[in-house]
Amino acid sequence: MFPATFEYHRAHSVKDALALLKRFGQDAKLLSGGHSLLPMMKLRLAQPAHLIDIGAVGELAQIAEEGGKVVIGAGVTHQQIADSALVRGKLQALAEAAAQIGDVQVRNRGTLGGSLAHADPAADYPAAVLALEGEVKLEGAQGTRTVKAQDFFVDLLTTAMNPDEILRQVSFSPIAVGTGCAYLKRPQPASGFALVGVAALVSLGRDGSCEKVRVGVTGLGSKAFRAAGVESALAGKKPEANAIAAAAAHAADGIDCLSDIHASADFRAELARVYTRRAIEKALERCAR
Amino acid sequence: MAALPKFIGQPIRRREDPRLITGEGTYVDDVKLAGMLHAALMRSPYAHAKISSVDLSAARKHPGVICALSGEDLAGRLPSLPCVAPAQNVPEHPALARGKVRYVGDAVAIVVATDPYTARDAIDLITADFDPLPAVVDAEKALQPGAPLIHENFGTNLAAKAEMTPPGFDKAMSEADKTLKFRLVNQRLTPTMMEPRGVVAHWEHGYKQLTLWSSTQIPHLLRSQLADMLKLGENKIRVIAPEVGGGFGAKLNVYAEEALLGYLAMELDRPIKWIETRRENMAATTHGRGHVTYVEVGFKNDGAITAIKAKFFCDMGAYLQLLTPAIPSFTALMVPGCYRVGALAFEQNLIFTNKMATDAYRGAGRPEACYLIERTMDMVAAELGMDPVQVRRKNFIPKDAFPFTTAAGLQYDSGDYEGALNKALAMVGYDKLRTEQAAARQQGRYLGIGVSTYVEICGIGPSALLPPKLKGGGWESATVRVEPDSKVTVLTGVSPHGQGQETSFAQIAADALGIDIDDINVLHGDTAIVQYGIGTFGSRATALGGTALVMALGKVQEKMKTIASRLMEVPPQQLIFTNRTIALASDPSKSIPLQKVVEAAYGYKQPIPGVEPGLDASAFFEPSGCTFPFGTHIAVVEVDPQTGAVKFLRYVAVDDCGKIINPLLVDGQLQGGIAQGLGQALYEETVYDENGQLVTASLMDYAIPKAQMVPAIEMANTVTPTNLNPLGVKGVGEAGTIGSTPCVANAVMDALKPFGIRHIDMPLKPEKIWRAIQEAKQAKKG
Amino acid sequence: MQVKITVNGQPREDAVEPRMLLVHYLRDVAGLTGTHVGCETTLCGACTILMNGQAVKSCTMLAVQADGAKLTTIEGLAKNGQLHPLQEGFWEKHGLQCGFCTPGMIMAAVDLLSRNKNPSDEEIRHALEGNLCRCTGYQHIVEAVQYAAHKMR
Amino acid sequence: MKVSGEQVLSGSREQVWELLNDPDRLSRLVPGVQKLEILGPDEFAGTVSVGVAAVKGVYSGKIKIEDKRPPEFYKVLVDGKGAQGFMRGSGTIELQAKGPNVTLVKYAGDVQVGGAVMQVGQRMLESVAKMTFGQFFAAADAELKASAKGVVARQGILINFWRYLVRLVRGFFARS
Repeated sequence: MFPATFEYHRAHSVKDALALLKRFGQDAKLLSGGHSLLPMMKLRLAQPAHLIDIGAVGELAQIAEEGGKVVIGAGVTHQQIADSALVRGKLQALAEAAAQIGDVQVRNRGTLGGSLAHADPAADYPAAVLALEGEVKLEGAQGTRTVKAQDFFVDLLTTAMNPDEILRQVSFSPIAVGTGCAYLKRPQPASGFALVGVAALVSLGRDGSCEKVRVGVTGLGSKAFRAAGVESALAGKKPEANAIAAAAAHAADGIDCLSDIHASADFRAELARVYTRRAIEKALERCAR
Repeated sequence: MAALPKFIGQPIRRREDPRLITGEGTYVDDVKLAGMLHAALMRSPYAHAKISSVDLSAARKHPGVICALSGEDLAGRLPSLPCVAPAQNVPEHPALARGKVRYVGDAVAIVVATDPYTARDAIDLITADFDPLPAVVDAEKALQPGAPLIHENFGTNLAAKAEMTPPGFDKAMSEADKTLKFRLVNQRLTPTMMEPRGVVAHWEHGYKQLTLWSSTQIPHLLRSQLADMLKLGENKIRVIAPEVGGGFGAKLNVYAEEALLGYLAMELDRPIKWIETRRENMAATTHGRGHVTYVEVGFKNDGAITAIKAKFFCDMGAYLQLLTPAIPSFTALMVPGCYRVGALAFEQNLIFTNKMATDAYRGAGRPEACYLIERTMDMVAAELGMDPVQVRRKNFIPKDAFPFTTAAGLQYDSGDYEGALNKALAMVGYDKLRTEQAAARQQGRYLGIGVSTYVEICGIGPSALLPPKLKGGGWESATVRVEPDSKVTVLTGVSPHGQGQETSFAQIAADALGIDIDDINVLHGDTAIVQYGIGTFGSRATALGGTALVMALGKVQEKMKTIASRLMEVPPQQLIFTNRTIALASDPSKSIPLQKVVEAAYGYKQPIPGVEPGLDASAFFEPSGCTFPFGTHIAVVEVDPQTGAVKFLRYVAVDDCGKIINPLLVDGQLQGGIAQGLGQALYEETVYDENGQLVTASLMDYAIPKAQMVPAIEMANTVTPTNLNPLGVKGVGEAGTIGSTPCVANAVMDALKPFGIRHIDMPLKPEKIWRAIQEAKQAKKG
Repeated sequence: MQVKITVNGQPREDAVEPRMLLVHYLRDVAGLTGTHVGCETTLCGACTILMNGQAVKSCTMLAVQADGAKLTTIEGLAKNGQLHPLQEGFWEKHGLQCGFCTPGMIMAAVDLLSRNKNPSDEEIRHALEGNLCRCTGYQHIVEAVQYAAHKMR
Repeated sequence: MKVSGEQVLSGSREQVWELLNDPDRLSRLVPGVQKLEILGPDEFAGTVSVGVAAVKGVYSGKIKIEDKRPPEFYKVLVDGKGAQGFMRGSGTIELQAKGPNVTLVKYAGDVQVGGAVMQVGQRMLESVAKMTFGQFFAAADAELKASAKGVVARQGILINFWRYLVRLVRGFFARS
């Protein structure tokens, strides 16, 4: 309940923050909403020597449409995403994931960038960001680069970010006509984290078959992932119950599933299959042409 | 002035609330004293280990640290923590571990510093070396030969054993047409009151008096035990239970920190505060339940139970806290439930394990019994292909059989079990529901209807039933003081922490004295203000404390009538209290204002010669027996067979707690109790791994129900008064918890009936349900 | 480090250690003990306050993160001696027993009613998922929030 | 906590055995080793920083190797503690030659973890263990390959050793 001591630095711009990161290197952690980092600091599991507070960096806190893309700043809170008409209209699964994170107090403080950079294996966002094929823009001393969602999540609490980089924003192509998406989750009853969370995106072709299928799964393995087996099994098929179920059966293929007192590995895998099916069905319901 | 209403029976909003809804209540952590220091404890990360060394030097050198002590430093200076309940093997229980640690969370060292951050920093500077020993986690395995011993001096992990096989038992069992044997697990639970424990200790050197604020349910009993431990007169310790943020039995105890802070405040001559963190609360505040029971039940083909045999393995944890070994005895006594069970035999093994001690937790032994008998009823029904409701009706103790002595030897005061059942069945529309259930099953939907008809024991007395070492019996106390301005102060020996006696007791006093509820102030929880009392636990406060209040009010009334009769020149027995007056019963217009009587009593106007001045009275109520509230709960659930998830469709509760002082408070107690009970059925379980590591060590992993996990409860009452107290009240604090757990478990099992599933142990987590369904499907195929 | 924080309408300026949690600042520096600490893992909600009008858990913020913010705690909810409708609702409907979770519960409900004037029972239960209560079983809390919602419409 | 797995390394069984018995090289390859002292034959004292991202703890303790059967088997006993908890347990390493320059390493361990890490991090412990093994074997494989080419793989010669490792780890935990 009482964090260890640290030095506190307030950044007023991304440039500021990058300079501080450069100065303190591995000893520093970025603090945005603080809802991933502070809980660990209170338990003294994390004891960074320096905290760089980017909570007041306004340039990170925007949701905008730019060049046909929806661009969400790293500092945008979960609640802002859940409430945003733009996100709800064009990236429904992301809004649904945001709305199911923690509780309203957490959503009011926690940020998209903080959650993604933390890469908790049971976080909600990654599933949606994967299914919606978000692109993560990172800025470092060397300049900026863009990483595709499927390359961003590397392992447990590990992303493709370098220690001297800041997550600036995530951009998405808005879902097209004839496309539906959804995020469904089975929460762990105590923590509210996802035992399993599945985001699905389906586009129906003119012939009524599944033209494009994207499935992101969280909570199952040590990182969120795209369920490629599901995607390829359903792509090109008519969205009939049997085909969906057969495709969803691949949701946990090749995954070394997490196991804890709340759900063993094989139950998690089963939940992933069931929720994948249900998420696809929900996405299909929303495929208005 | 307008006529005053009667208050008893009315849903009066609570008089405690204005301070609590504005943030002005004072909990222990809100107590601030000049020069106050802060304590933190270093706790064992091992379940079982020898302590090789504890090096406090770095902690002591840390700026801001005032003192740091280990168990060895306290040897001979602070005696063992008390267990007042009898057991064959009561271990030494030092406030800080000496020689060995015996559970994860066992306190190893204490640090006192100028602020809590520094105290916490210093904990990280302590170097302790442990030599780990194999841990005993499973109570049944703890009795096997060769199991590691937790207290070597006993040569066994058995704390106590109790057996009872009455003559004629075997005959009763042999008369059964059928028998069933099964094993039930009543899992260990973490009470999880929202306010963790906390203590502030203040030694007033000049007065040689210790004041101790503690988040406790038993200020007086705590004072008595601390006086022993700290070698102070009971008149030199003042224990204050300020606002207490929930207890549920886990604050019915005497904890190491209370003794440690009292001791250190005296040693250091500085006030000290210690506030438990949530992780400490999960690890080092008593747990509840933790029984494994082997049940054998014999029954006739018509469902009549001829005999029940129950063999218990009760997990005590590593030490015996205040009442640890007493809790299972309530289970044994309540096994027959509301049924005419032909004969009952039991064996109880109370067993040490390398875990936190268990002790009272909402229901304290009775939920275990109720779960046992109510699951048994459903097992019998399933075996016979009968409706569970019919099996219950077959065995009920009939309404006209009270007082009734059960197979366990308890005398039940009153009851109408069929009445509550019928009301609940009508509310839920039972027959129609069964039809809907059958239709749903046709569509592959798994609806379950669960019934429990519970009875419990409250207001536990007479005093002979309680252990003498407790230094308090089964009675309760009250003082009524009519102040010179006619305002009334009530001092109660109970120690409410959410139950609302500041309101319900004011209702009782207002009606008795014919005054307004706002003219009454109910005080409690301060041993320097209130006469000795026992406290709030076991659903006893209103049945016992309320009765003591009625008695004290009676004494005050007598005196006031005496004075009034002299002033009015009428016989005292013709007088009544009404509308702030004392009036002639036959003609209330002939009256004297209460204030006139008070003035006379205090002698500042019209003193009455021969009447002792003053206007207060105390009373202690010793009950002649216990009360037995009861009811019927019905849950309707739907199980998702694909994921094992359980969804509530309905929850109906019909409860009978005797007469009701304040229906708002009764509903609140029941709703909260039901939520806790369904928490046990579906979500809660204290998990230690095979090495004795506490896995449910924070609210991240221990799931207490959240708002959306609890259904809206449809409530109703029946009223069957008790004649054991003048109020006719029975008690309601634990009823909801006791009734709801088996009700929900029975509902889930009923939903799973088409799969041929008879029983799954709690908590009924989705995975367990899903797995049972998979196994049942496999078995069918195989 | 120096922080300027407006608490219940009163601007304050205090020197705090960077590691001081906002809840400790409120309780120990500002002396407002109505905001409680019930857990360590951002789950119980007893420490909920409003920051710039939104419910936040003050145990999971550093005081320095609130620099420049406007905070409302339970002590600041009643105006001119007049209870907030939610406070009234909790009182009328017996929405509290031990009272420990109540300040946080009320503050979370303030956030809900600021977003949703006409919540269903289900929406209320969902909105309070970040606030644990062990006493009431939540039913009276739901009724309390409905009482306030009705009164505020 | 039980951990087990197997891993193919690019080296002969003898080379792998040698590597897995070389404290100098191990202290370089095991992630987070800050200090490794030789206390005696097959007995070491060390300080290791274990963790992922911001969650890190420094543990000091002893490592003992037993039941050695070169070049195919040994048992390792670990007993370490730090401010956030302790780790205690044992594991076995088994080597099987799968080709002239291919060795299969089978490992299995049963580790007891206690303290704060256990209390709040239990859901991630197994993954952390797997990751740590993954990182170690990635580094070991790089070392074996490099020594075959006659160069020493050290953190310094890689611009971003971390990212290199990560890529390798991903290879091991490849998800189709």
